[in-house]
Order: sequence, then structure tokens, then C-alpha cells
Amino acid sequence: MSGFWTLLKRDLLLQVREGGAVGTALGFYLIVVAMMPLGLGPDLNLLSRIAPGVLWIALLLAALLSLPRIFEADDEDGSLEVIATGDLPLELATAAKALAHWISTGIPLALLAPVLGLLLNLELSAYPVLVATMLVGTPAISFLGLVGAALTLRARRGGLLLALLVLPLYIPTLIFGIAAISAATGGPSGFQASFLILGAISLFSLVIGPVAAAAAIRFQTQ
Amino acid sequence: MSGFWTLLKRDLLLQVREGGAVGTALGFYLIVVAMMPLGLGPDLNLLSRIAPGVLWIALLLAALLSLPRIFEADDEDGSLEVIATGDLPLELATAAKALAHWISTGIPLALLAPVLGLLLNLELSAYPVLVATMLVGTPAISFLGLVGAALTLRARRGGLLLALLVLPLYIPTLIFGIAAISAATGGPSGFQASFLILGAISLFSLVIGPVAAAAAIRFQTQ
Amino acid sequence: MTQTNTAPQQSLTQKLANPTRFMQLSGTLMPWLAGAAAALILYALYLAFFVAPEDYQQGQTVKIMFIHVPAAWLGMMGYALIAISSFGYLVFRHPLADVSAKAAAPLGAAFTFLALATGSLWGKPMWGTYWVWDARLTSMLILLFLYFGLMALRSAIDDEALAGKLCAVLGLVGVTILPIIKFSVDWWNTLHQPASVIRMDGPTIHPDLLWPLIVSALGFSLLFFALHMKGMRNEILRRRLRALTMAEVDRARGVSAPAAAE
Amino acid sequence: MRLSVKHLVVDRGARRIVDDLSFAVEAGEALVLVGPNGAGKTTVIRTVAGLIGVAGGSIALEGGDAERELPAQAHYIGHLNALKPSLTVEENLRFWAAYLGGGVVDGAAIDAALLAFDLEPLAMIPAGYLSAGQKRRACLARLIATPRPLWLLDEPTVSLDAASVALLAKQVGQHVAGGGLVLAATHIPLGLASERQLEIGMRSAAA
Amino acid sequence: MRLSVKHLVVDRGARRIVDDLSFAVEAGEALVLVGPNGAGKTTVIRTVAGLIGVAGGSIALEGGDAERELPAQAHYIGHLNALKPSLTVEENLRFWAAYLGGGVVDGAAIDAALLAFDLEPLAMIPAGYLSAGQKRRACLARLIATPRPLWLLDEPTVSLDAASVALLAKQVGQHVAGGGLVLAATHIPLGLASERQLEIGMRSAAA
Ligand code: HEM
Ligand SMILES: Nc1ncnc2c1ncn2[C@@H]1O[C@H](COP(=O)(O)OP(=O)(O)OP(=O)(O)O)[C@@H](O)[C@H]1O
Ligand SMILES: Nc1ncnc2c1ncn2[C@@H]1O[C@H](COP(=O)(O)OP(=O)(O)OP(=O)(O)O)[C@@H](O)[C@H]1O
Ligand SMILES: [Mg+2]
Ligand SMILES: [Mg+2]
Repeated sequence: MSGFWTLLKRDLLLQVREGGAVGTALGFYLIVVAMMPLGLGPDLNLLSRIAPGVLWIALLLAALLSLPRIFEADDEDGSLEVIATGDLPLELATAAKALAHWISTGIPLALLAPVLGLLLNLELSAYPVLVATMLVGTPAISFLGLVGAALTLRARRGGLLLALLVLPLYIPTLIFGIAAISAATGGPSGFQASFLILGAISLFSLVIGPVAAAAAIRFQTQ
Repeated sequence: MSGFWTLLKRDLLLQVREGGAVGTALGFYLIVVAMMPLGLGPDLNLLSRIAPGVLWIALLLAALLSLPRIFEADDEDGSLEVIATGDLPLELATAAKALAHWISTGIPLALLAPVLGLLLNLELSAYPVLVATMLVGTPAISFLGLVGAALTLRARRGGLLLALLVLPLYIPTLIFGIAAISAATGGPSGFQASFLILGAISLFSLVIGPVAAAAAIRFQTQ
Repeated sequence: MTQTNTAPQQSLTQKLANPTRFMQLSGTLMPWLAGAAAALILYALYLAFFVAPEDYQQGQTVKIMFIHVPAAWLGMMGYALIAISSFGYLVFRHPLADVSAKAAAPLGAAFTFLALATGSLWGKPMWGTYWVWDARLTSMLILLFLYFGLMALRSAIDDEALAGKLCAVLGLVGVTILPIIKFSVDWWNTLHQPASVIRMDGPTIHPDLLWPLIVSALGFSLLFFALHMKGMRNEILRRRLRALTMAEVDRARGVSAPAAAE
Repeated sequence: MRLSVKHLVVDRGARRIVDDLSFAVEAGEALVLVGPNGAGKTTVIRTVAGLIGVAGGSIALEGGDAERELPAQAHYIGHLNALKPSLTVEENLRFWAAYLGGGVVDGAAIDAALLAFDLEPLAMIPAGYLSAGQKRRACLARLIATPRPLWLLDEPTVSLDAASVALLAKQVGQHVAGGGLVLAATHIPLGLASERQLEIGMRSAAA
Repeated sequence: MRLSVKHLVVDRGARRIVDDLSFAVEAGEALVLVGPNGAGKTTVIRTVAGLIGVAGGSIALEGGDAERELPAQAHYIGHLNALKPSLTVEENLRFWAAYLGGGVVDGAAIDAALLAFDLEPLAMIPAGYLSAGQKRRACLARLIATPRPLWLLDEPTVSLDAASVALLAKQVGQHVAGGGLVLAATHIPLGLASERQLEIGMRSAAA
């Protein structure tokens, strides 16, 4: 297991060393949210009604754009092949990389969401629920995204293809994430149920993501 | 100038040979548009009202995701450096690449838009205007995107950073694109003005894009 | 045919000569600038709180204006400064221009952010909400994004010289697109919203409010330049330190170089 | 210890690249694969490293650690250097030592590795700033930082100058003298005191 | 024709890599840059190819085509092969011939180029399926497909087997015999009949 922490630590160190990775994701999140009123019109009532959806969709897209980097750099410079010759099972190595992605992308995005809620005139009472829901939902984004990143490693047009593969997998997270927030802010009841399902999806992807990703990588080193 | 056509032809050939580039962009476009009702709620009136905005935003994102590939592959395998030693000025070489991007991404996306309009309950009368507007607006997407692709060539976290740089530049195109469609479908008048401004923005980016991109690339071969 | 004039003395040391003069000049200028800024801002605050009348409509909240409006102006001016510096760097290759552009980005972003923050705080009592998608607000937000883009690009590239050049390209592209954004956003809003934009027009400002505003704007401008100068000084010092460390590394390598060459 | 490859068959794409190849490397021996371009040297080394699946035959490290997979007992040096440009040479090396050594980093081994490839003056420089040969040396230092019995070297001398090739030859010699195993592919003589060569034929002619 | 480099100064990052270097290559001459790893060979070649800006001094091709920039009269072969994996060897070659030759492709020259590097059996194979040495040969074929007076070769023999090195030496010999100019950097002798060597020292010691 110590290899797991070594790898996690290095990935986080690289994020810090290569500067601004977190900031870039946050900036993109901010811009996509800001583009929505430009596209959909500035009516505050409308915006506050669709705010949970906009925040979740923009979060998905911001996470999506950072996914290719999970394996790309390690593949290009040959590190991935050396990682594959380590003691650590590849399943755990990929899990470490997904965890690093969640820490460096998922958590900051979830924490930024309330600020963007202001721009969309989201009800103040929704903010704690918003953050909690996103913190519980984002692991699924990282660990399912991991599979996409691994599958498209050697495919040309990585980013686009990755998005195409992964977005459908994200749909349950999206639906229950929005449902949980809407329920908590006076929509139809059932907050607890949505929240639990969201957690279950994340746990499920925690298991299935690394296994599938490791298999995909093994095929591609051939 | 013959180098220009040679390069354009090769880039298009590679798109064909590497199979499905166009298909992937179209698929992503479809998914993002399909996600909107999931996120924003299935109210058809609402959807048809915001349809032009949704179609434009999704188009921007689909184009955005394909931008990194403009220079990436040529940079990784060393082709870009050989291209720089050609007779063709680098400004024209980058213009050829942007043109190839527009032909292989901008045009198909613009042509697909009406089909997706159906999903969003867009008024039928809007369809010809929609396609015309997008065909006139998408060159700006490719040629401004070119600058972002060139600037982030050697930067880590290419895709995300690229998006962060380029999205603000896309905002005028977005606004006038939507304005033109809204105006044509019974919104406030002024279709012609919006349409002409959109064309002007595209022409402007046709000039500024290749020049800035060539400068950025020259700095980076160092 | 590549032709470059022989200029053996146009070396790194020579390039550093200019910054050296800048360091001397700015060193003597800094305290005065900072002092004047502090004095003017204090005077403006005094005017704002003890002299200026309350607005009959806005009450005490009008005092936010004395920070908000200068911040908005300086936020926009910051980008102009970046554009001019970028041009200077790309055309004249003057290293100080790059230092200036680099120092101006976070500063301009900070003032833009200040304008946004004070504006939203003001918006709550005036409009009943922190944010509306009004043209001016939106274009200010986009300006903030342009600043973010510049800073993100710089942070994403190791090689500092390269980062400077690329940021200069982006700075120039951004400035050509900036008026288009401003114009388009203005247009967008009037399309979708009735002319209910809540904003006082310049002429309606009471002279008693105008005078403190001018003093405050002057004070904040001096503050901006003082901070900009400080930022440039820091950056020059940081670059010198880096050059020294690199030289150290080179020297260490030089010692063992013959061993490698054997 | 003994690396024994028996009746190895490897396909890539739809083509049979290696057909019924058998060889063995004893402890204390260096085997160098030679052959023209496209003969299949890279394919064999990557297969032994577990990066390519076998279509037939067997690969085993007899007398090795039964608990661990063969690839986990081998160092694989491929065409790429596996260096992060933003980390310094030493940070790169420490990471690999920790990762490949199961979390334990032996400070003395790191120093020895830096010394072995004359990297001490470069230790604090980000790997992105190195020249081609300097990068290759930083990559090779991995061999020393974590001890593993089997070395798989695919064209290890690429970009190295004569002095650096000699450094590598010395390290390979010491590893072999200490009972290690080396399987290498190269077009340029490694200059080892004792090496056995295995000629791999042009398969495509036969296929 | 004459490539004349005078008092060249080149900086990379903040460091001075080349300091006051002067040399000339006459028509019909091959100059080989030699020196230890990190000496600056790659830097010099890339600078002549116009890929790195000069900090001082001059680079000129005297007697060359005054209408064209120096890089447009030179072939630059760097560490990377500039091949598209999804195009066949011949398609790759044709593209470069068309692009570098200003749109004109001479079919006979393409055939000659394939023949020169023994690529005819591989002509129809996508470049992605080639071994390291085969890729390098496909890259080198560019030299023959479009005639340009100055060849800039940075470690051209990387991954090549002995037979392929001989093919390259023959082509370089013919180019030089026909009045061409060659500037190369390599750690392995190219095996040319006549070559002049220029030793590049460790510049950083002087800086
Ligand atoms: C986040 C919200 C806000 C932003 C981004 C913002 C932005 C700006 C900008 C950019 C300017 C300078 C315009 C120029 O001189 O051309 C400005 C000036 C001004 N703003 Fe705001 N503003 C905001 C909210 C408010 C609010 C709520 C009020 C008061 C109701 C207000 C009152 C003013 C006034 C009085 C001026 C000076 C007008 C003039 O120069 O004629 N602003 N603001
Ligand atoms: N991008 C860079 N930034 C800063 N310094 C660099 C960069 N690339 C190379 N260097 C430094 O420049 C020097 C010369 O590098 P160069 O690649 O020219 O050497 P070389 O002679 O080709 O070596 P090799 O034989 O290893 O290929 C080296 O000391 C290297 O550390
Ligand atoms: N990905 C691939 N798919 C299909 N065939 C491949 C692939 N990679 C290599 N080959 C083929 O396999 C054969 C052996 O390649 P390999 O890389 O093992 O050769 P090598 O002996 O290492 O040659 P070199 O000395 O040039 O490195 C070659 O004929 C090559 O064309
Ligand atoms: Mg090989
Ligand atoms: Mg080199």
C-alpha cells in the first residue's frame, strides 16, 4: 500500500508544482456558469429556478476537461509503463490517480459552487445542501472519469471521445444530484433518498472505476 | 500557396483516416444538448425559449474540446518543427490548420444543429436562420480557438487552460449568434445587424487568429 | 537568409542595466507615491463620511461609491496597462515591459474584483439582489476572466521568458476583443431587458458627491501605481535571485564538466 | 536465479513478430539481443517486462521471489525516460525509488545512483531543462536507486556520449558481477567485459 | 555555397548555452559536431534551423537562394521523426515532399528516397506499425525526396542498425559529393569517407 501513498503524493505534488491546475478548473467552472445567462437570458427568476442544474452541468464539464490529464502525461513520458512494473497492483495505482484527481479538482469545484450560486440567484437556504451533495457526488465523477481516461489513452482525439464515453455514465449522478438540491429547497420531498443514492453511486464507482481502468491500461501497453 | 493546400489536404485526410473525428464531435454535441433537459427540467415552453442559447453553448463546448488537437499531434511527433522550415509562412500554415478544423468540425456541427433543435422544441421557422447563423459564426470559433491552441501548446493542463483562455473571446460570437436567431423568430428586430456583426467578427478573427497563433508557435519552438 | 547583427556586448548584463536604473528610480519614488496615496485616500474618506451629504435616495450606502467607482476605473485601466506593456515587450523586447505586464495582471484583477464585490454589496440594498446580469456587470466579469486567463497561462509555463512572450500575445489579442465584448454585452442586455438598468447617470451626481469622488479616484490611482511599482520591484528582485541560483548551479556543473568530458 | 524463456510466440496487430524463441539468462550473465531494425528486440523485452501479452510459450524467473510477479522483480528501461519535466532530477529519482521499492527510500542508494551516472551536478535541476543525453542518464539512475535482480534495457545508450556509455557499462558489469541478470537490446556495443549475444533474425521475411 | 556562423550566442531559459561560436561549412563538406552530453550540439543545430532565436552573432548561407529564408533551404532532422502513425510510409513521404517542395511532388524522387533507405517493402505500412529503426529510416527518406542544399542532422543514427547506418553514410556521401552541405551532431561515428569534426566544449564552464 505504501506505493499507493507515494503515487498519490507525487500526483498532488505535480499539481502544485505545475501551478494553477486547481485555479484553471475553477476559472473554467466560473466561465461556463457565467455563459449560461448570456445564452439563456438574464431573467433572475428563471436562473434561480435552473441554478442547481446549471451548477451541476458546469461542474461535470469542468471535471471532464481535466480528465485527460490523469494518464496522458504519464503515458507520454513512459512513466505509466514503469508504474505497471511496480509491486502495487495496477488497480490500486489507478485508484491513487483518481483520488488525486478528486482532491485536486472535485473538492475545490464543490466548494466553489455556492459562490457561483450567488450569480444565479440561488436561494441561500440551498447552499449547505449544495456543497454536501457535490462533495458526495464528485467521487463518482473522478472514478468513472478514470475509466474514460484509461480507455481513450491511445485514441486520437482524446478529449472529445472521452467526453462522449463518460457523459452518459455521469447522468445518474447528475439526476440525483439535482434532485437532492431541489428536494432540499422546497421541491418535491425525498432529499434523503436522493442523497443516499448519490452516495451509493460514488461508492460503486470507487470499486468499478479502478478495476476497469487498470484493465484498459493493460490492453494498451501492448 | 501550394503548401497551404497540401497542408489542408493532409489535415483533412488525417481526420478521415483517423476515423470518426467528425462523429465524435457530433456525438458530444448531441449529448450536451440532451443533458440540458435533464438538468433544467423538461418544460417544453422553457426549452423552446432557451433553445438558441443551448444550441450555441453546446456548439461552443463541442468545438472547444476539439481545439487542442489542432497542433498537439503535429507538435508531439515533430511535424510542427518541420512545417516551420517550409517555404510557407507560418501564418498561412496555421490558417490552413484552422480552415481544416472549421471544415471538419464547424460545418458539421452547424448542419447538425437543426436536428437538435427538434429535441428542444425550437420553432420550425428558425431552422434556416439557425444554420445560416452558425455557418457564419463558426469560423470565429475555429480561428480564435487557433490562438488558444497555439498558446497552450506546451502548457500543462492544455484542454482546461485553453478553454479558460478562449471562452471569453467567444462571448461576442455567442451573443450575436443568439441575438440573430432570436430576432429572426419574432424577438426584437435587428436580425440583419446581428448577422452582419457576426460575419464581421469572423472576418476579424480570420486575420488576427493566424497571426497571433504563428507568433505563439515561433516562441515555443525555442 | 538569417542575418543578425553582431552585438557581442548586448548581453544579459546589459539587459539588466535598465532594470537597475529602474530600481534606483523607483526606490526613491516609492515612499512619496505611497505617502501621497495614503494622504489622498484618507482625505477622501474624511470628505465621504463627514462632508458629503447623504443621498436622498440611497442614504448611507452611497458611500460605497467612493471605493466602487475608482476600483472599476482602475480595473479597466489595468488591462490597458497590460496591453501597452505587451506591445512594448513584443515590439521592443524590453524586459521591463514584461515585468510591468506581469505585475499589472494580479493588480488589475484585484481592483476588478473589488469593483465587483463593492458593486454587489451595493446592489443588495439598491436592487434587492447581489447580482443581476446587467451589461456593465457582465462585461466587468468577463474582464476578470481575461485577467484570470493571463495569470493561468503564465503559471502553466515553466520557462519564464516564454511565458512572458505568450502572455504578451494573449494580452494583445484580448485587448482587440475587449471593445467588442463591451459593445456586444451592452447590446445583449438592452435586447433582453427593458431599460430598467439601475444606475445614476454622471450628470445627476451632486457636486458635493463629485468632489470626494475625484479625490478618492486620484488617491486610488496613486495606490495602484505604488502597488504596481512595488510589484515590479519584487519581480525584478525575484528574477535576479533566480539568475544567481542558476549561475550557482552552472558553476557547480562547470567544476565537474571536465570529468564528464573525459 | 535464471530467466528462462521457452518457445515464446508474440503477435502484434495481426502479425506474428516472435515465433518460437527460446533462451535463458543465468545469474551473473548479460545477454544482448542483436539484430536488424524490425527484428523484434523491443517486442521481446517488452514481453518479458509484462507489457505485451504472450501468444504462446512461457517466461519465468526461476529462483526469484515467488511472491512477486516477474515484472515487479525487473527494471524496464524503454525508449522513453519516465521523467517529469517539472520535478528535479533528484525528485524524479526519489519518486521512482519510493514507488518501485515499496515506499522505502534509501538515501544512500539515491546518492549512489546520482554518483553512478555523474548526475550530482544536475541533481537540483528540473528534468525538463536537460539535454537528451542528460535525460537518459537520469533515467538510467533508477537502476541503482532500487535494487532489482533483472534489468531489461532497450537501447539504453541512445543519446549517450562515450563517457556516459562507459559509466553504464561499469554499472552493468557490477550488477552482473553481483549475480544480477541483464537482458539488453542495442545496436551499439555496450562494451561489457563479458556479454553473450543472441541474434534475432528478420522475422518478417519468414512470416 | 557556404554556411557561415559567426560569433553565435544562444540563451535557453536564462542560461547562456552557446557563447561566441564561429564555424563555416563549405559546399561539398560535412561538419560533425561532437562533444559530451549537454555541450550544446542540439542547440546549435536548432538555432541554424531557425527554431531557436539567436542572442548574438550571425548565421548566413552565403551563395544560397537570396529569396528564401535559410530554414527553407535546409532539411532539419531532429530527435522526433515527424511521421503520422495513421499514414503509410509512402503517404508520409509524399506529404513532406509536397509541403517542403512547394507543392510539386516528383514521383521518381519518392521512389529514389524509398530505395535509398531500403523502405520499399515497408512503403504501404502505416508508420505507427514500424519499429524504432524503421521509423527513423522513414524520417530520413525526406532528405532524398526533396532536394535541399543544407542538411541539419541531429543524432540521425539513433536506433539504426549497422546496415542502415551504412545506407545513411552513403546518402550523406553522395549529397556532399554533389556539392551539398551537411551539419550533423552525433555520438557515434557516421562512417563518412571525409568528415570534419568540430569539438563543442562544455560551455557552461565558461559562462
Ligand atoms: C457587481 C456589481 C457592479 C459592477 C460590476 C459595477 C461596475 C461598474 C463599472 C465598470 C463602473 C465604471 C463605469 C464607467 O465609468 O464607465 C461603475 C460605475 C458606477 N457604478 Fe457600478 N457596478 C456595480 C454595481 C453598482 C451598484 C449596485 C450601483 C448603485 C446603485 C452602482 C453605481 C455606480 C455608479 C454611480 C458609478 C459611476 C457612474 C459614472 O461613472 O457615471 N454600481 N460601476
Ligand atoms: N529547454 C531548456 N531550457 C534550459 N536549458 C536547456 C533546455 N534544453 C537544454 N538545456 C541545456 O542546454 C545545454 C545544452 O543542451 P543540448 O540539448 O544542446 O545538448 P547536446 O549537446 O545536444 O547534448 P546531448 O548529447 O545530450 O543531446 C544543456 O546543459 C541543457 O541542460
Ligand atoms: N504496434 C505494432 N503493431 C504491429 N506491428 C508492430 C507494432 N510495433 C512494431 N511492429 C512490428 O514488429 C516488428 C518488430 O518490431 P520491434 O520494435 O520489436 O523491432 P526491433 O527489433 O526493436 O527494431 P529496432 O531495432 O528498429 O528498434 C517490426 O517489423 C514492426 O514493424
Ligand atoms: Mg526497438
Ligand atoms: Mg542533443
